[in-house]
Amino acid sequence: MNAALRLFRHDISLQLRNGSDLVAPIAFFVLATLMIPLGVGPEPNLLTRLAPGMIWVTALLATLLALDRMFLRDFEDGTLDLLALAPLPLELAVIAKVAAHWVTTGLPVMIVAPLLGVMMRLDAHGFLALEISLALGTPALSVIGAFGAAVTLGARRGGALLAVLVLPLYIPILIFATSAVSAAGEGLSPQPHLLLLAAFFVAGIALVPFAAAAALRNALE
Amino acid sequence: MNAALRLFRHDISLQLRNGSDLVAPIAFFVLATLMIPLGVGPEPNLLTRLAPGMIWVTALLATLLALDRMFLRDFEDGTLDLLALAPLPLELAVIAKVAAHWVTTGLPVMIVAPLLGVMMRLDAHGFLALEISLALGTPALSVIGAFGAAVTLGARRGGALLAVLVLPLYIPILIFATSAVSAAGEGLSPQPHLLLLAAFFVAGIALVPFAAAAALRNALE
Amino acid sequence: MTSGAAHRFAGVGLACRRSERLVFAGLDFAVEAGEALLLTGPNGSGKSSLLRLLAGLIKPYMGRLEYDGTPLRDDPARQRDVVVYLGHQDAIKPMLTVAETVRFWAGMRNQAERADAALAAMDLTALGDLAGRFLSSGQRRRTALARVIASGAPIWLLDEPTVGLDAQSIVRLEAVLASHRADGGIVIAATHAPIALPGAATLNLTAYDARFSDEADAA
Amino acid sequence: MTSGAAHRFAGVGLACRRSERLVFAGLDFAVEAGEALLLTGPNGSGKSSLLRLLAGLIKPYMGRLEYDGTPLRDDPARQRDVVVYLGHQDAIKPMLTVAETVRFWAGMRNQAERADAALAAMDLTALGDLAGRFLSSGQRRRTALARVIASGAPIWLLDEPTVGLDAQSIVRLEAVLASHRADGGIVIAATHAPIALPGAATLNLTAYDARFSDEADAA
Amino acid sequence: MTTARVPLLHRYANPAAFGRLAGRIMPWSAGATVILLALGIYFALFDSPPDYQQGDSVRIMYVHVPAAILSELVYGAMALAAAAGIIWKHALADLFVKAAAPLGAIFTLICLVAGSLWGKPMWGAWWVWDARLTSELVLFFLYLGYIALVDAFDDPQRGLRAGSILVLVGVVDLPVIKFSVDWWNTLHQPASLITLSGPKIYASMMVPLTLMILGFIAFFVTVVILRLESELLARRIRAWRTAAADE
Ligand code: HEM
Ligand SMILES: Nc1ncnc2c1ncn2[C@@H]1O[C@H](COP(=O)(O)OP(=O)(O)OP(=O)(O)O)[C@@H](O)[C@H]1O
Ligand SMILES: Nc1ncnc2c1ncn2[C@@H]1O[C@H](COP(=O)(O)OP(=O)(O)OP(=O)(O)O)[C@@H](O)[C@H]1O
Ligand SMILES: [Mg+2]
Ligand SMILES: [Mg+2]
Repeated sequence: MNAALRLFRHDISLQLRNGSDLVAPIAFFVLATLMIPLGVGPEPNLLTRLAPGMIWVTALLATLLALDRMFLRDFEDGTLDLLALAPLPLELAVIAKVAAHWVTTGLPVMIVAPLLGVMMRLDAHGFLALEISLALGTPALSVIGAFGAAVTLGARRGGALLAVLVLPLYIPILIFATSAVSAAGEGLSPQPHLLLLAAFFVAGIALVPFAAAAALRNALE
Repeated sequence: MNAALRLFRHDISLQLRNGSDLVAPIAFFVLATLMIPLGVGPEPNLLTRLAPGMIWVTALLATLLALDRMFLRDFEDGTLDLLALAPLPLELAVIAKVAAHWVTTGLPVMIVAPLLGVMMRLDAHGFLALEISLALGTPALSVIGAFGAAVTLGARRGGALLAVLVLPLYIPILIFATSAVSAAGEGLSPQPHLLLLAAFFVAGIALVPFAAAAALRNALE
Repeated sequence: MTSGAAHRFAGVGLACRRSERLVFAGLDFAVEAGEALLLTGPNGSGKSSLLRLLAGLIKPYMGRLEYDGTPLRDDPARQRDVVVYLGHQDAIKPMLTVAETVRFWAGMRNQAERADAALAAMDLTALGDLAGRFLSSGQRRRTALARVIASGAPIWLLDEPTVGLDAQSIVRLEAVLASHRADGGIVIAATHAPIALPGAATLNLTAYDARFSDEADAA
Repeated sequence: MTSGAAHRFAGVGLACRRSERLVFAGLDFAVEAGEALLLTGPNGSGKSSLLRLLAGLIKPYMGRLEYDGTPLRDDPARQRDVVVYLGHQDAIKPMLTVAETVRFWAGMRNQAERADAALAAMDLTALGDLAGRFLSSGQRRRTALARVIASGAPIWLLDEPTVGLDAQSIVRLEAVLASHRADGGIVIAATHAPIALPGAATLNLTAYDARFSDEADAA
Repeated sequence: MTTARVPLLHRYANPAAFGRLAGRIMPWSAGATVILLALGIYFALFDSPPDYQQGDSVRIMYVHVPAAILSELVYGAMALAAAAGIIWKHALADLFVKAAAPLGAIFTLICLVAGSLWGKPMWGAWWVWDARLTSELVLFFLYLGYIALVDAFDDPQRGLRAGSILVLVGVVDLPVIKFSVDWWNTLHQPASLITLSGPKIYASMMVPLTLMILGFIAFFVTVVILRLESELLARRIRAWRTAAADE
């Protein structure tokens, strides 16, 4: 456990040597979301309808952007060998890495999401649902993505696998999350969607690390 | 020149072989576009209005995905040293890599775009403009992205930082392209916008490779 | 677990497969506390493969590993505790300093306090604050060796430890290996370059060269 | 350009800066066709830095490089043509086979026809279809060396060429270097391991150690 | 073993000379800043007419416009310096770019904030996706991008060079800002100050505006000199540290 915490801190410090390193991820979400009004025009009520989906798409993009770095660099420079041989179980190592990945992608999204919401004229009732859905959804994205990243390491046709295994898992998350936010926006209860999301979250955190660790061991053979 | 072609073929075959770089952008592009009807509902005329902008925004975000891989791997395994020392000018090498990147991101986007256009109820007059704008715009995205990838080599937070540097430079492309498509959709002539886009395209292809090459040399020093 | 005293590390009828290729088969070895084993053989004979197998990165295709007579397959955690591995790659992060790197890996094994001594042993104290990106090849290798020294594990598996080291560093390394063995540690190293491992047994991989035969494949 | 016949490669008052560290200064050297230069010095003394500078990857902080008396700064294309570089890294792509790798780099210099001979020279013909991912460290290094041999460039810059090579391959390499020099080629190599370069001059980097001075900063 | 000593900024502009020059400029620029801004603010607040249609909210202009113009001037200066740094390897030029960037970012931010404060009464919205506003926002992100890029490198040299290249590429945004109002029909005011046909606004507004602009410039000069000097100091300390570490 202790070792897992060390790994977590280590991974974070690799990404954020000093505070200014957080400027980049946060600025990224703002910019990425800025593209939408630029593309479709600034009509408020239109943006309001788009807001949930687009904020979520940006979150997904952010996750994907940092993903392949999660294991690929470690795989190529030999660090993964050492992690597999470290006293902590590889499953824990995966969780630590996922946590670090989330802190440097999912968390910044959550922090700026309200701001983006304002820029995108998100309905006032939507904000709470948005934050909850992000809190539940982005970790799920990270952990599922970790599995994808691990699988693509070993397999020669990794890309195809990625599409077949990982994307189908992303779609429901995006759907539940956005419908939760839109529902809240229209004054309906987001709860059912959020519960489904929560289920995904729990299942993901509980099961995926084992699959990911197995994939990593296979890649190291 | 001959050497540049070799490099181009070489890069393409590398990307085709491990797939993942290939699948991710397309998958994201389709996924992101699918999210939109979800958010705004299926109303045809609304979708029609959104179509050009959303297709372009998602295409633009999709190109970000494969960007940082454009030079990073080569940088870390020593290939970039050899490219910098190869008889062909580094600027040409950059162009070759940009071309390879475009073939594996921009081109597929061009191919699926009409499909999405249909799904998004894009106005019939819009398709030609859409394809032309993509044909002119996506290469510009790739070349500017190449610059971003080159200038962030050896920097921390590569992924997000790269996006932050590149997105502002993407904005003009996005604006010209979308206004071209919507103009066509509304029966106006997209020509003026397309001409601006073409100008951007030419300027980009002509000038940016020098900046990118300079950045690469700086990273190798 | 962290004490230097190793007892007996042995392999019985080991065979190793890399993808479709059988690298070696029918390999037996045994190393007692304080002993050293030198792996030799031409390129591609399977030295690195054997070391990865001993480390637990590759599962034996046939045969088994034993530590004090108990098979390690049943107890991978034990294997991770007693074994430390130095591969061809140094696992140096460009943005981490030498000291940070060694401390991190020592910390992962709760041996943080050993880090400084290990740095000194490889003459890295002065370079402690240099970022990995700025290290010369020998400095990188020495950092990786410091990581091994700091691990406190009894069994050291070293894949070409002397690569890139200058003469002085090699002497230092040999001293460290000697003292590790004096403490009852075990050293198993693969190398082409001559390295002083007094009284070390040598295992030439060419003797265990093997191929899949079609029948065996079908059987 | 592709002919093996090099004439005179020299450096005058060279100084090299890596970030804010001055690695060496006031370094002069000259190598004639058929000669060899051996770079020595402890880890971090600047051998790799010098080789990167000679290759043109690092601009000299002071001083200049000359080829046949003409400064190379004015003519980088010339430098790229006459020089081939082997670094610490092998630039092997996991997806590409040995043959594909060597052919590609030879092709980049319009020397595709030399590839097969180069593969043979490093005894890689049998491994030609093996993907980079599957190569042992020595096999990787030999592939990188084959790339150099196939380049047809007159000046070879080799950074620790023998790393990971087995005894037999080292002998092969030495033969290749000898014949390259016999054809009027130039070899400049940095190494800690002994390598037979008959009649090679040695350049010890420790002699050119240098530092940025602080007070001069204010002057 | 003898260790050669080589000056750090050899063949580069020599810092001592810069120090002397800076010493001479400093007092004047500092003084000018105080006086000009004091006068400017006085005129802006008390001795200039409210606009016949905008009322007192027009006074925002005296912050907004100078900030806007400075945001462009500073970037232009940075671009020139970046070019000098890349072509002539002029160390001070690279440092100037780094020293100026945060100031440019601040001016841009002031322009944006003051602008949107002004926009609320004028256009009934804090923000509109108008060409000029967008391009100014892009400028802001270019500044941020430069700052983030430069200190994302462990090797200061490399960071400065990378940053300079970025600044040069970003120059395309300047003409867009300047001429956006002419190219696209925007909500935003067209040029009325700096036009071929000369200024188009009342002298009573012109005076405080000019004072403020000059005041902002003096302020910029002062702070940039300070930042440059501290940069040089930091560099000397680093050099001294590395040297010490190597002994
Ligand atoms: C966030 C919102 C705004 C931004 C980003 C912005 C940006 C700019 C910029 C970049 C300039 C300098 C143009 C040049 O150098 O020629 C400028 C000038 C100016 N702005 Fe704004 N502006 C904003 C809002 C406003 C508003 C609401 C008004 C008043 C209705 C306004 C009035 C002016 C005027 C009068 C000038 C001087 C025009 C000239 O002489 O060129 N701006 N603004
Ligand atoms: N991941 C792999 N998949 C399939 N075959 C592999 C893999 N790695 C290595 N091989 C093959 O296994 C054989 C043994 O490789 P190994 O790295 O163990 O050799 P080695 O003795 O360490 O050689 P060297 O002295 O060059 O390091 C080689 O022929 C190599 O081609
Ligand atoms: N990119 C870099 N930035 C700053 N300093 C560097 C960089 N690369 C190397 N150095 C420093 O320059 C010095 C010389 O490095 P170099 O790699 O040339 O040494 P070397 O002689 O090749 O050592 P080795 O024998 O270990 O390969 C070292 O002290 C190293 O710390
Ligand atoms: Mg090996
Ligand atoms: Mg070296």
